[in-house]
Amino acid sequence: MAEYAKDYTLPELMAATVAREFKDGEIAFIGVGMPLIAASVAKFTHAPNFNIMVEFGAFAYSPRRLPLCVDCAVNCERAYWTGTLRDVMSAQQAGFVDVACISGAQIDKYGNLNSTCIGDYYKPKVRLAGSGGANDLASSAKRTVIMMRQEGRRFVNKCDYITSPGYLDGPGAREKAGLPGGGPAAVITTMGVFRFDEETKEMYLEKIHPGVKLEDIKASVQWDLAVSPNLEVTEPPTEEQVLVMRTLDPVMVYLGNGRDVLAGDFERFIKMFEDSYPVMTELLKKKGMI
Amino acid sequence: MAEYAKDYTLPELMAATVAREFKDGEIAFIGVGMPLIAASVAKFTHAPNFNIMVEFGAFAYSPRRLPLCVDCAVNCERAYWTGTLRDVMSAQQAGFVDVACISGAQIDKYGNLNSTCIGDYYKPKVRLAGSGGANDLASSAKRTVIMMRQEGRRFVNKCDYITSPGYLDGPGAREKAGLPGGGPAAVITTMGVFRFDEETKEMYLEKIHPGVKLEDIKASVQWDLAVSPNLEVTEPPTEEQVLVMRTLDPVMVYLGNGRDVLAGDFERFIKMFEDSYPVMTELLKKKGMI
Amino acid sequence: MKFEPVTGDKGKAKPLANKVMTAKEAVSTFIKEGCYLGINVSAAPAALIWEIVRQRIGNLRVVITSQIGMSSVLLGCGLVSKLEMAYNWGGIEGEDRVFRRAAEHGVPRPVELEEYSNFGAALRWQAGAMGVPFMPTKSQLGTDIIKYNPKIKVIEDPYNGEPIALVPASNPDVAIIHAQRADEIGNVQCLGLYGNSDVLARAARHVIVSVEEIVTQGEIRRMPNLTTIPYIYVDAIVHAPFGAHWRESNYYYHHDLAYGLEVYKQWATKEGFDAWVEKYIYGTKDWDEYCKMVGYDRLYRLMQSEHRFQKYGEVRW
Amino acid sequence: MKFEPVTGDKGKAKPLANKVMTAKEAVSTFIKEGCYLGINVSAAPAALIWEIVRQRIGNLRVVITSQIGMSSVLLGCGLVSKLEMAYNWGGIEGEDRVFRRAAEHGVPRPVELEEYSNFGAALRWQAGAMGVPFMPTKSQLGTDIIKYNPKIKVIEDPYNGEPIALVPASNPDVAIIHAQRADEIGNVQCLGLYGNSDVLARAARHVIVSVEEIVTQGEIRRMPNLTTIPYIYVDAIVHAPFGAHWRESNYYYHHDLAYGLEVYKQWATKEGFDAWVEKYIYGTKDWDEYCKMVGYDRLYRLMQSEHRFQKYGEVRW
Repeated sequence: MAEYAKDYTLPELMAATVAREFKDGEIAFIGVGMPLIAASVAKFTHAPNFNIMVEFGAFAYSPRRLPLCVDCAVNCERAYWTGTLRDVMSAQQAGFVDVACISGAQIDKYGNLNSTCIGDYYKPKVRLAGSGGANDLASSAKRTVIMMRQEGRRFVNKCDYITSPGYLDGPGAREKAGLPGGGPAAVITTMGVFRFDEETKEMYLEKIHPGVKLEDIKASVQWDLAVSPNLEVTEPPTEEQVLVMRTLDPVMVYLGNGRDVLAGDFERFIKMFEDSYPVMTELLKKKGMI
Repeated sequence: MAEYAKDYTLPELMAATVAREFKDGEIAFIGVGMPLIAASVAKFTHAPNFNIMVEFGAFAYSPRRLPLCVDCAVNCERAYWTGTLRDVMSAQQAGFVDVACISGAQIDKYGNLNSTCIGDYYKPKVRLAGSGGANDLASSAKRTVIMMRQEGRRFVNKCDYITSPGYLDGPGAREKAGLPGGGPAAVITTMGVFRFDEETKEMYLEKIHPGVKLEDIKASVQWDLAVSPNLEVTEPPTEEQVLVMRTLDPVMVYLGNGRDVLAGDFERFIKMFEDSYPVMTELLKKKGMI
Repeated sequence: MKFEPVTGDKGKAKPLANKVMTAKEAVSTFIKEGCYLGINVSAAPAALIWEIVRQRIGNLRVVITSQIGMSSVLLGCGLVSKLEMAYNWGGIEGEDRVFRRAAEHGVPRPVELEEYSNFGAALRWQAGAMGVPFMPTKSQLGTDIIKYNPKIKVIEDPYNGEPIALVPASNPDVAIIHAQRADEIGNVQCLGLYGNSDVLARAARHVIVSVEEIVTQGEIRRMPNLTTIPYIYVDAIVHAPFGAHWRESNYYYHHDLAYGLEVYKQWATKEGFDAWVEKYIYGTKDWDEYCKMVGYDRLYRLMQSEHRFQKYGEVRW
Repeated sequence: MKFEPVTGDKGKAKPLANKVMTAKEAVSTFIKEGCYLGINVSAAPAALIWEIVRQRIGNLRVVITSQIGMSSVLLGCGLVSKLEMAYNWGGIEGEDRVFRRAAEHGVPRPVELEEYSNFGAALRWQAGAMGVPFMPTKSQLGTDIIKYNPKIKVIEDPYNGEPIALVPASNPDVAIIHAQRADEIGNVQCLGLYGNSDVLARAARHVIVSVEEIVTQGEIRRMPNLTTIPYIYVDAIVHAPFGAHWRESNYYYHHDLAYGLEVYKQWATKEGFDAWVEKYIYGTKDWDEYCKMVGYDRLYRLMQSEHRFQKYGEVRW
């Protein structure tokens, strides 16, 4: 295997860990943000035939710059197909999407996610974005990979609102509800990697990120968290993985404080985009993709 | 008004009569055959902004030759839009089609049409084409215009099979069945023009073609046919109408025995098509359409 | 890239691989005795149908919307046990005696019919493409289409309490489609109108597309909006120029009416049909031989004539 | 052709007439206090939304799928009484404090929410476009989206007996859409991905489309497959170059992230939002003035940069 990176950040570790969830030849449904970086890492390293569907109607694009949103012009770049949201969503509902990445502000032990509100729905303490496509991905993708920040109140006994279905209330519940997709396969957080027990559908800790303490993870989870008997430390990113991340996202828009850097700085932003043309062209050439 | 043609055929009379059912600015859903000729007559004479949707996915085409089928390459010629059958049918179901032309082998007094079978459905005496789009047009177009040959057994008390809905079993029946379209507005046959009573929804004879006897019409209708108190003779085609017909269909494919002429005669067929280019271009120019 | 057999191992999506093969390979690999076969009408996949006849693959359950002639070739050869359809007739070519013989007399074999309106039939593929069990429509209500087809269910719309018809999803085992162009990995671009090719391909388990031209992936990517069927749905690309003859392929050549009318005359009797099939299908070993029998001079003339009227990307005045 | 007011007298279809008008004319003619307004996201019709704000048309019932920023301009100005949505947030620009203030505190006014998944919301326009009362989907099942939205109905699919969710048709009074190009009679061509512009236009009673370029009818007819919205659905064409800024218009210019991030910073407080609107919307009399305030040099640079990566009809390596 390739060499591990000597120096990497926590977001880079997370992105690399998500990237390892993606297999060559798979079709993924990816929003923007860190999952997109992970998808690109997969494509440029171990999974060259890994292809991405984008929510607002694009497939298998191969851009030479960072996509900024799911309806972004970048998603058309060198795409095999562009069109409507319904066509992409229909493909997913019909079972053509192998893996999708979603997130949320709360998660429960069955992997149900809340991205709608904290507190009462009609009098929210914090109002969040709403489902967007997250519910659709969680309903129909063959499996989902969940990325989350892991902080105090996020791993809850009961979500204030279930936006995106995990295993609902346990074994058999997805089938009973009529959901075609397979449900969550992994939860990758700032602290570790979680999976779901095949029988009970309950989340358990599989891997712990380097330097994170088990007691801190347990303290951040409201229920009595099961831990794998073979608990391992998360594999670090490889040199190559980190190189791809830094090539695609040099200002760390998704992997660091890039948004603070770019806010109001048009010259810096446009330079980031324009610089990416030769750099990404070279990467694509090196990988035999053009 | 324009001058009437001194010499014209029965199909030309029928096509002109159908053409007069079309109003400027309307959207029509037209199959091939004589209704297409009628639509072109309307467009080149009194209704320049009359536009045609074609079943397999084209809109507002403006060809310089005779379309041969509803999925014909000709229908793409100078079209504003080409795409799918569902898009055209959806537009119709949503109420965007003002008028549609359909036909059948049997019709009853409520304008219900049979184009599926003569005799028992499971043991048909004669098996026919089936609905195709006829049922869809009859269900959803704001009004339909029916063209038929009028012979012995075609105007029946009860259709052997109702393929395309007229007024079903009378007033209120379409609404009760959930049909959005308005139902048949006129039936134009080889013998005359029929309309439907606003109250009873029963068909009555409004006009009789020149030279046809009322008793012959009555004899060809199984029920006791009502006749308009103001029974008129059908207006003959104008010189201009006939000119358009003969320009578009010089070999009388739809208006005469052209199919017998062309069967197996490739040179004659290709010449018909190729000759139509300069002739139709001239007509379009004359009408200010190009 | 070389042809490698395509498997569905990694999911429903077909791989990004070279899928170019001959009609013979494609038909023998994907179309099996007794399978559920979807056929699109715009454009009509004549080259693929002729090949099914050559390979004598029978007991097919065929699903179409409206077909002119091509489905009747299968009916007349006795290869169809059931036909799900909106329309099976000759259009401008007139009465379809092959269909009449099958439906009225069970000749050469009985065929079960299941009927819809054209929109109803198309929505079945749309439901299949979307992964839902049905689609709603206002077509077919109040008529004998529903009376004789219990698969169309009329329910009370829960929003307004009005009747609405549901048609069940159709997911063919194999779809055969003719289109204008594709790249070698199976991204298909239909030009002009294309009926229901998009949803048929998405609904079917396996998809064979014959095309007028094979183009580069770069050409596909120039205008991704034109991609009607992305590669993930496609198992096989068959290069078959004039592959819809005697029907048309938009912008490539038009309907050969002189030929179609003559064919229908011959098909008026069973003997005539059998003789026609013997000569034009069994008598040719592949589509290229069929084209030679029709005559490339004739086919080329059809193309030249079409280009006089229209070429894609141009407006000709 | 000259602008003539468009009426629906002859049916639902809009006439074949010159429909080019200013944003001011289009908005004042078709968008009324209290109307049901549909907004597409790809591309975002910023020029039209700014104009609604300038004309202070309020009590709007707004229907979106997922919106970033643009719908929040209306919310923050207190013009929205109800929002039917799947998502209203900042995407890469982050937390939408304008939406939070409205939803959490009713500031500047309370807003009722009706929520769907993205696909669910899109299918509502598809149902509206098709003239059916609902569409079926497997999304949303088993979740609180259905619990808190009684308009989503779960029925037992009559074919397999499994649960399926129905979403009700949405037919907005007016749709506002930004697209790449159109001719003067209203044939609109969207290039690249376009979300749900096609069905939103077909579902709405009136349709206003702002475009980057007005082209000839001949240019539209060159490639009729690219026509996303035929003229029969369109009431008004507004020429608004850079009309989606700070969002992108595929192949014309990309997302101005530096600007969007800065906007979201300012919107973090009500005072910041009000000041931003005062300067950029009330402080400009039309879109051209807004563009001058942003700077055409900046906008032109966004376009040049986009063209470095892609132009429609080319593949750039």
